[in-house]
Amino acid sequence: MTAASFSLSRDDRPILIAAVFIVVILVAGTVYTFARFGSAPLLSPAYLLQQLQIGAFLGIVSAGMMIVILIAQIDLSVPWTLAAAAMMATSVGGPLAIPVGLGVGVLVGLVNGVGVAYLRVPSMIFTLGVNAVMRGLMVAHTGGYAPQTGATDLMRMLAGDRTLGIPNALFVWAAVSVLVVVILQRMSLGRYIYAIGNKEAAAYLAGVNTRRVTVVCFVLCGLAAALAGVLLAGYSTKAYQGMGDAYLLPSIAAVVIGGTNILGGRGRYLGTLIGVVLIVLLNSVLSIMEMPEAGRQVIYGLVIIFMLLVYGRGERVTS
Amino acid sequence: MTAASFSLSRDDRPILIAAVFIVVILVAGTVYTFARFGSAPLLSPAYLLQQLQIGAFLGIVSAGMMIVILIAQIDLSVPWTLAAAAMMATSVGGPLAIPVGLGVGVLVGLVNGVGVAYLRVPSMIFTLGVNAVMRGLMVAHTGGYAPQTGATDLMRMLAGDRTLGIPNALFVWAAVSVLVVVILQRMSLGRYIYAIGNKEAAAYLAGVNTRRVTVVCFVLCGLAAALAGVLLAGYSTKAYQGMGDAYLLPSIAAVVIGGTNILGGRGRYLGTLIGVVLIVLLNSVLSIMEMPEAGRQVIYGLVIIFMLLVYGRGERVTS
Amino acid sequence: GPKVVSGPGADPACFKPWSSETKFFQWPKKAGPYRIALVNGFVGNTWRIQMVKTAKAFADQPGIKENIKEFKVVSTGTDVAAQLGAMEDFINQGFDAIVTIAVAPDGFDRIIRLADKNNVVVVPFDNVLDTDKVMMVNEDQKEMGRMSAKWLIDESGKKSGDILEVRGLPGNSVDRDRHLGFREVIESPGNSFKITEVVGNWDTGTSQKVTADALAVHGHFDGVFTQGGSDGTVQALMAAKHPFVPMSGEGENEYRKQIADHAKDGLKGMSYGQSPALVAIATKAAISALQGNIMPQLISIPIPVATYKDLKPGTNYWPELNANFFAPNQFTPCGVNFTAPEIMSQSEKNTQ
Amino acid sequence: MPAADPTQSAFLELAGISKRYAGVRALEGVDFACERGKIHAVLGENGAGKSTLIKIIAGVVQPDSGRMRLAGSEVSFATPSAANAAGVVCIFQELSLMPDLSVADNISIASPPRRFGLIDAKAQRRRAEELLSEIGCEDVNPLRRVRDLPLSRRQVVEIAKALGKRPQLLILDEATSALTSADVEKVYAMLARLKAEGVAILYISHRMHEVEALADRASVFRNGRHIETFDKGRRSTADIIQLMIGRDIAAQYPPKPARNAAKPVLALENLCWERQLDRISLSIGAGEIVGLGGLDGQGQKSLLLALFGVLRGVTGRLTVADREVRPGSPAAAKSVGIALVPEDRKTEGLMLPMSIADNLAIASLDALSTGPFIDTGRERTAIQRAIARLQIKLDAASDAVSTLSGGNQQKVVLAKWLMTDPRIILLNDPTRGIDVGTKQELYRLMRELADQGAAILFYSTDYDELIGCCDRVVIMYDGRIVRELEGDDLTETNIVASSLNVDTDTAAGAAHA
Ligand SMILES: Nc1ncnc2c1ncn2[C@@H]1O[C@H](COP(=O)(O)OP(=O)(O)OP(=O)(O)O)[C@@H](O)[C@H]1O
Ligand SMILES: Nc1ncnc2c1ncn2[C@@H]1O[C@H](COP(=O)(O)OP(=O)(O)OP(=O)(O)O)[C@@H](O)[C@H]1O
Ligand SMILES: [Mg+2]
Ligand SMILES: [Mg+2]
Repeated sequence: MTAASFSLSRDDRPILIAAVFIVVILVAGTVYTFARFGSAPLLSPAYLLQQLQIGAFLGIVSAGMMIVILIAQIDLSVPWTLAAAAMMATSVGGPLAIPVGLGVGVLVGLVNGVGVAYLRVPSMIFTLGVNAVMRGLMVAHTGGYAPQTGATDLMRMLAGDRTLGIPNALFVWAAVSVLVVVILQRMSLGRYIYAIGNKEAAAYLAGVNTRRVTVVCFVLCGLAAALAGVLLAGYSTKAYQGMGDAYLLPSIAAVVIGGTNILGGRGRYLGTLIGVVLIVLLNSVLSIMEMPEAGRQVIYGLVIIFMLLVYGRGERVTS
Repeated sequence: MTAASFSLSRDDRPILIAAVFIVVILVAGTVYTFARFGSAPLLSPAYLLQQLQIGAFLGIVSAGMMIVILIAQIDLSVPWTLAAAAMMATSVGGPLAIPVGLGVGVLVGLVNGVGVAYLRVPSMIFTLGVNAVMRGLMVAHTGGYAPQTGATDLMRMLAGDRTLGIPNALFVWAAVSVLVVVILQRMSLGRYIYAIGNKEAAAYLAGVNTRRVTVVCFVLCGLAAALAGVLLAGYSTKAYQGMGDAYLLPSIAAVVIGGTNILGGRGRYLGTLIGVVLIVLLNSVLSIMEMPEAGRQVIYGLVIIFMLLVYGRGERVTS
Repeated sequence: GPKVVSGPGADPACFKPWSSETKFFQWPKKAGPYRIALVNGFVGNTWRIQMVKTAKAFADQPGIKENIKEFKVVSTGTDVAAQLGAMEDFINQGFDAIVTIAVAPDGFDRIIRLADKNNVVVVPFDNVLDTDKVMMVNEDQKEMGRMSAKWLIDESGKKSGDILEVRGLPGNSVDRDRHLGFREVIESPGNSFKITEVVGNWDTGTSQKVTADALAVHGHFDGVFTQGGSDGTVQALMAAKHPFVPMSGEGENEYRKQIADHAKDGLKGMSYGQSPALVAIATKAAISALQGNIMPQLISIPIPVATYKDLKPGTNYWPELNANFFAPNQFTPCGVNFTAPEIMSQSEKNTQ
Repeated sequence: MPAADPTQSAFLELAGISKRYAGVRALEGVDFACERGKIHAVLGENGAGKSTLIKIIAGVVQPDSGRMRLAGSEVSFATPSAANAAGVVCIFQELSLMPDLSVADNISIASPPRRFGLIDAKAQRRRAEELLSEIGCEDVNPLRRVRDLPLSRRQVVEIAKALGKRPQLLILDEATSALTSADVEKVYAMLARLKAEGVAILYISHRMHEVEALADRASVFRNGRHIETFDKGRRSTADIIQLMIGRDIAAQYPPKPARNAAKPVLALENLCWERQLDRISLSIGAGEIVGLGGLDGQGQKSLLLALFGVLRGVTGRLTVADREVRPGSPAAAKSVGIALVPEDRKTEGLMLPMSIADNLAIASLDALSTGPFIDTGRERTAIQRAIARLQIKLDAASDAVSTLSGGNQQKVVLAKWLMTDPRIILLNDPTRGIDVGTKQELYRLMRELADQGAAILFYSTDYDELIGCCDRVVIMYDGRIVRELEGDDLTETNIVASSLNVDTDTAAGAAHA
């Protein structure tokens, strides 16, 4: 059947655990707010919608990151792809803003993909280098200042406004999610992605154009980061330096917490979705509980390690 | 005969290229200073010794990082291991300062090693989590401002003073280097390290206690980071937050530029040494040339990518 | 939201308008005591930790305490969306004022509109916003650069020579403004200084490294202007056995100790500072606004400066204290005057 | 051969194909042709160039020179998919399945059935079922993950995948090396069908009896050169072996010595592990070679791994030389004198990029070290002795072990363990994919080790080998030992019968059905 569902138990366990953990977070937070303020704001639709809206940016980045992780690569250029897309979109402005922003993502993805697939530089290093280069170019482009022009109305509308009470950003996230699910489960591209992540050489011998698929994956990841950047600029009404920095590690964490194997080849998109929600909620509840920053760091680290411990057991060298 | 020398041409090429590049950097810098100031300070022993002194901290971190990369793992907890060691050393003070600082490194290494080897969490994620936890703990610990944060005299002496005109830090670096070379080339531990990096399953089935070796490698890496932290505190006369942040990526870059395979199993220590010198010189010369930060980022990224391009050619999927 | 009114504002010695063009705001008067929140972003460095402690110490001081019913501190990290979310949360909870260090100079329009709708006073300080719709508190970064340049010129008594400028974090507006102010004066007509510029990232180790580099190449400087990480710059001078020269740098306690120790050897140092105690003024401004006073839209805080001539142990530096402490904490006109022990007795934790 | 008949003319023709790898001549001026409706065996010892030849045909590597014609027109394939498009389908020597994808996904990986442009999962599953039943292996569940299948089933999937591409030219490069004889029969039947449909088939195997049973003609390669092509029945097996390795092989198997009741070196009592090992009791004496037989996946490999300390949660008693032991890791097993030659030498036996010397020494470094330091002098001597003892053919011990041929790689794995002086040697199908010459050397070596007092437990999928080599064979079925065969009872019929866990007469019928 589908690549993702061939072994329910194994791929579903992390998702289930993460889902349970989300409930634990909500319950703990609610118990806390109830004890302290006598109210349960965490369970209100308004709060949850707002969390999801914030989660949309991370969710879109994570969707792209997941695709790259599935082929056993990584894209560390996400922070400045995101920022560059936002900066170029706002500085171009007008109806071309969004296409130009997304174009930046495609371009960076192409460079990454060619570097990794054709020049065979390890992605961890190559994308790190690309990130540094992008950062330099953007600092040069903006002259050290944040670009002076703001987000277009369309960008603001997509990221900040609501339709029927639901944040538009959520619709964008949903569209991206549907696209990713279709790619992974219903298109040969998805099959190739899993195949390459499993065993690149075997996929090559099976007639898969592994290099082209690798490039496509990086382009998709760059595109996702760029889309997140454009939206984030819309949400904040401006682009600014360092706007992508807060998305790299959480996106990797979300993918991994969602049960995708960091070594590629295994993972379901639903898991990534749940991983994103988990991370956003965890952050928010810790902040509501007025957990000191120190404790937050510790808890954040421990949660990730703990989740992986629970998933990781039983994988042996000689499997 | 030794693991490191089984294929001279292949392992030596990156080292040679990096060495040539160092010369290129020095020549370019000298041409620049000569044209601008009419002098060639870059070639003076004083300048070179000073660069090596600064390079010693990065060099020690990289030595540890290399060992972990050789077994196909990574240690992203280096920044806060370094900072924590420095902070604990300075806050304990007295004759116990250095042992306590190094003890922190051993402890973090043990935690990392156990997490990766016994609990089988991917090192990229586990050490990232440990880094977050360490950071939280240190913010909590130093947030109270209680501890004395000044370095002890011994620390200052080791890091800042000179003996016979040669910075003491260089002697420490040299000692670390000799130790690493002996481990990698003359001890069974070194052979096991290369074996695990090449094929963990095969090493395990050959009766190598792969988990213990993995733990030892992480301990060595933690120890190296801690030593660098203690020295850096001595050099700056104090410990401070974020003092380790500038060492993570450059140490990985130095190891990789030195020809060590980021996927493990292959690489010579000499390469790492040269990689460190290259990075330190590149940084210094770009700073001397008053290259704007933007250009520096771009060049830095391009150099790393370029070096890897030159090495990486010819490795095929279906080799 | 606030009405735009004409000045002068309340307590002009403390709440000094940025310039003659600065607008004045007035909010409807609310009865105290107030619920106030501090929404910090990043918390990973000493300055921020000290800032949080200072905020708590201030909220605890007599004269302020009475006006505050609840004082909450939250640090949201470097994600703008998270910071906006936290602020929205406080507005919805019915807080009266929010004091904040913005993660980014933009993106707060929506929150400001929301705050105005609910008559919540939002006071960004330190990293201010690119907008004039909100009351803000800051020190004049350009002025710090100008002061530093004047100091170097006056102390060296020369109109030419070699100057080392150690810059801060690239791309940051504080770094940019200090740099521009410095260049404005040092390169003004009549001067012919040769300036070498290196990037120290506001970090002790980096400043030390790049200064050492510059010294190795250029040999000698007649004056040094350094941003954060000043003690590293001095370290490098001492390590290179460079004679002490006039110097201007940040407000780190360690740097002030160095000046005090080596002033007699020629370290004619000046120490200016972006004080973590800005938070106290911002809080005070919020209270004042809630009380219905007329307030300047952009408040300029006098820059706390100490030089080798007026350093006094226990007053503007603390020899026995932590090297990472930021010494300048006095704004006498505002009645804000912290001693180190007061600040350090607080925890940096988010409040309960 | 009447070359004029158009239906009989060559389908694939190679002329003057040469390929060099850094100093090695893999193929040298090879002329080769094969026809539709024929099974054409390609024979040669390890490293003769067989795989290189078929990789060239399949578009995986490009020849340095030479031309290739397919169905009369000149072709050259840049990638495996280009070859597939032209009807050239290859089952490679190294399995090319994705372990985490399902059987159905794997079978349709290159071009899954689609509806509205999207993959049709139902159709894909049906397709997998059809293809599997074409080979007669309906027992493989198309939704199972390949990772969970035993090697023999994976080869079945690999074959189904190739079939699914509807080949004009089907190449099997040692594609049956792990199949059990029951499956082999099914594959024969399928190949016969394809042949009847006019498909050209190239068949590479080191199992001479398979070649005899299947091939219509055969080509022998040696040292990258095409030596001779001949039709079925024109050459005896001995002739063929002579052509392949350039010398005669007198007797395939060394003589078995008379058995005397030796004291058991290894004894197991009621060994259990999860659901795969069920109360195994067995003892092996010094100097004894005990075969482990049965269908693939009946717990034989688990048994070897359990003895070697790899598996967690093994219960029961294990004694080595009268001392009870409980190895918890290969390191612990090694320390009581147990050695294991694992199933897959490329991933479990060797660190391929490391030198031959490093691979040889890795298991005995403790013994070759003084304190933590390696005694390089002693190490060198030990390595040279091991190389000499097993007659490993190499240029220099410092070459990467990946440069050796399969057989020599296998010898390295064995030599590595012999350097530790083991009392008990566990062998997991050690002759898979190894040419007859090398096989014979291994058999001789096993006997020699036994004569020197080692106890050997030898798992093999090749019945011939079990019969020829072993003093005793125990047959496993569903995690249990169901039968022990010895002396005159050690016959193919008995092995097959016990493997299927039926009595002898029924099996005799089944085997010839
Ligand atoms: N990728 C390669 N790099 C270098 N040399 C190679 C490579 N592949 C094959 N060779 C060389 O080509 C020769 C022929 O190899 P080939 O794989 O064709 O042998 P084979 O007949 O298939 O052997 P086996 O029976 O072991 O499968 C080998 O001896 C080897 O030296
Ligand atoms: N990367 C390589 N470098 C050099 N020689 C190689 C390389 N890869 C394969 N070979 C050569 O190819 C030959 C056979 O390769 P192949 O991988 O087909 O053998 P194998 O699978 O180990 O052999 P067997 O038939 O015994 O299974 C070997 O002789 C080996 O020397
Ligand atoms: Mg072959
Ligand atoms: Mg072979």
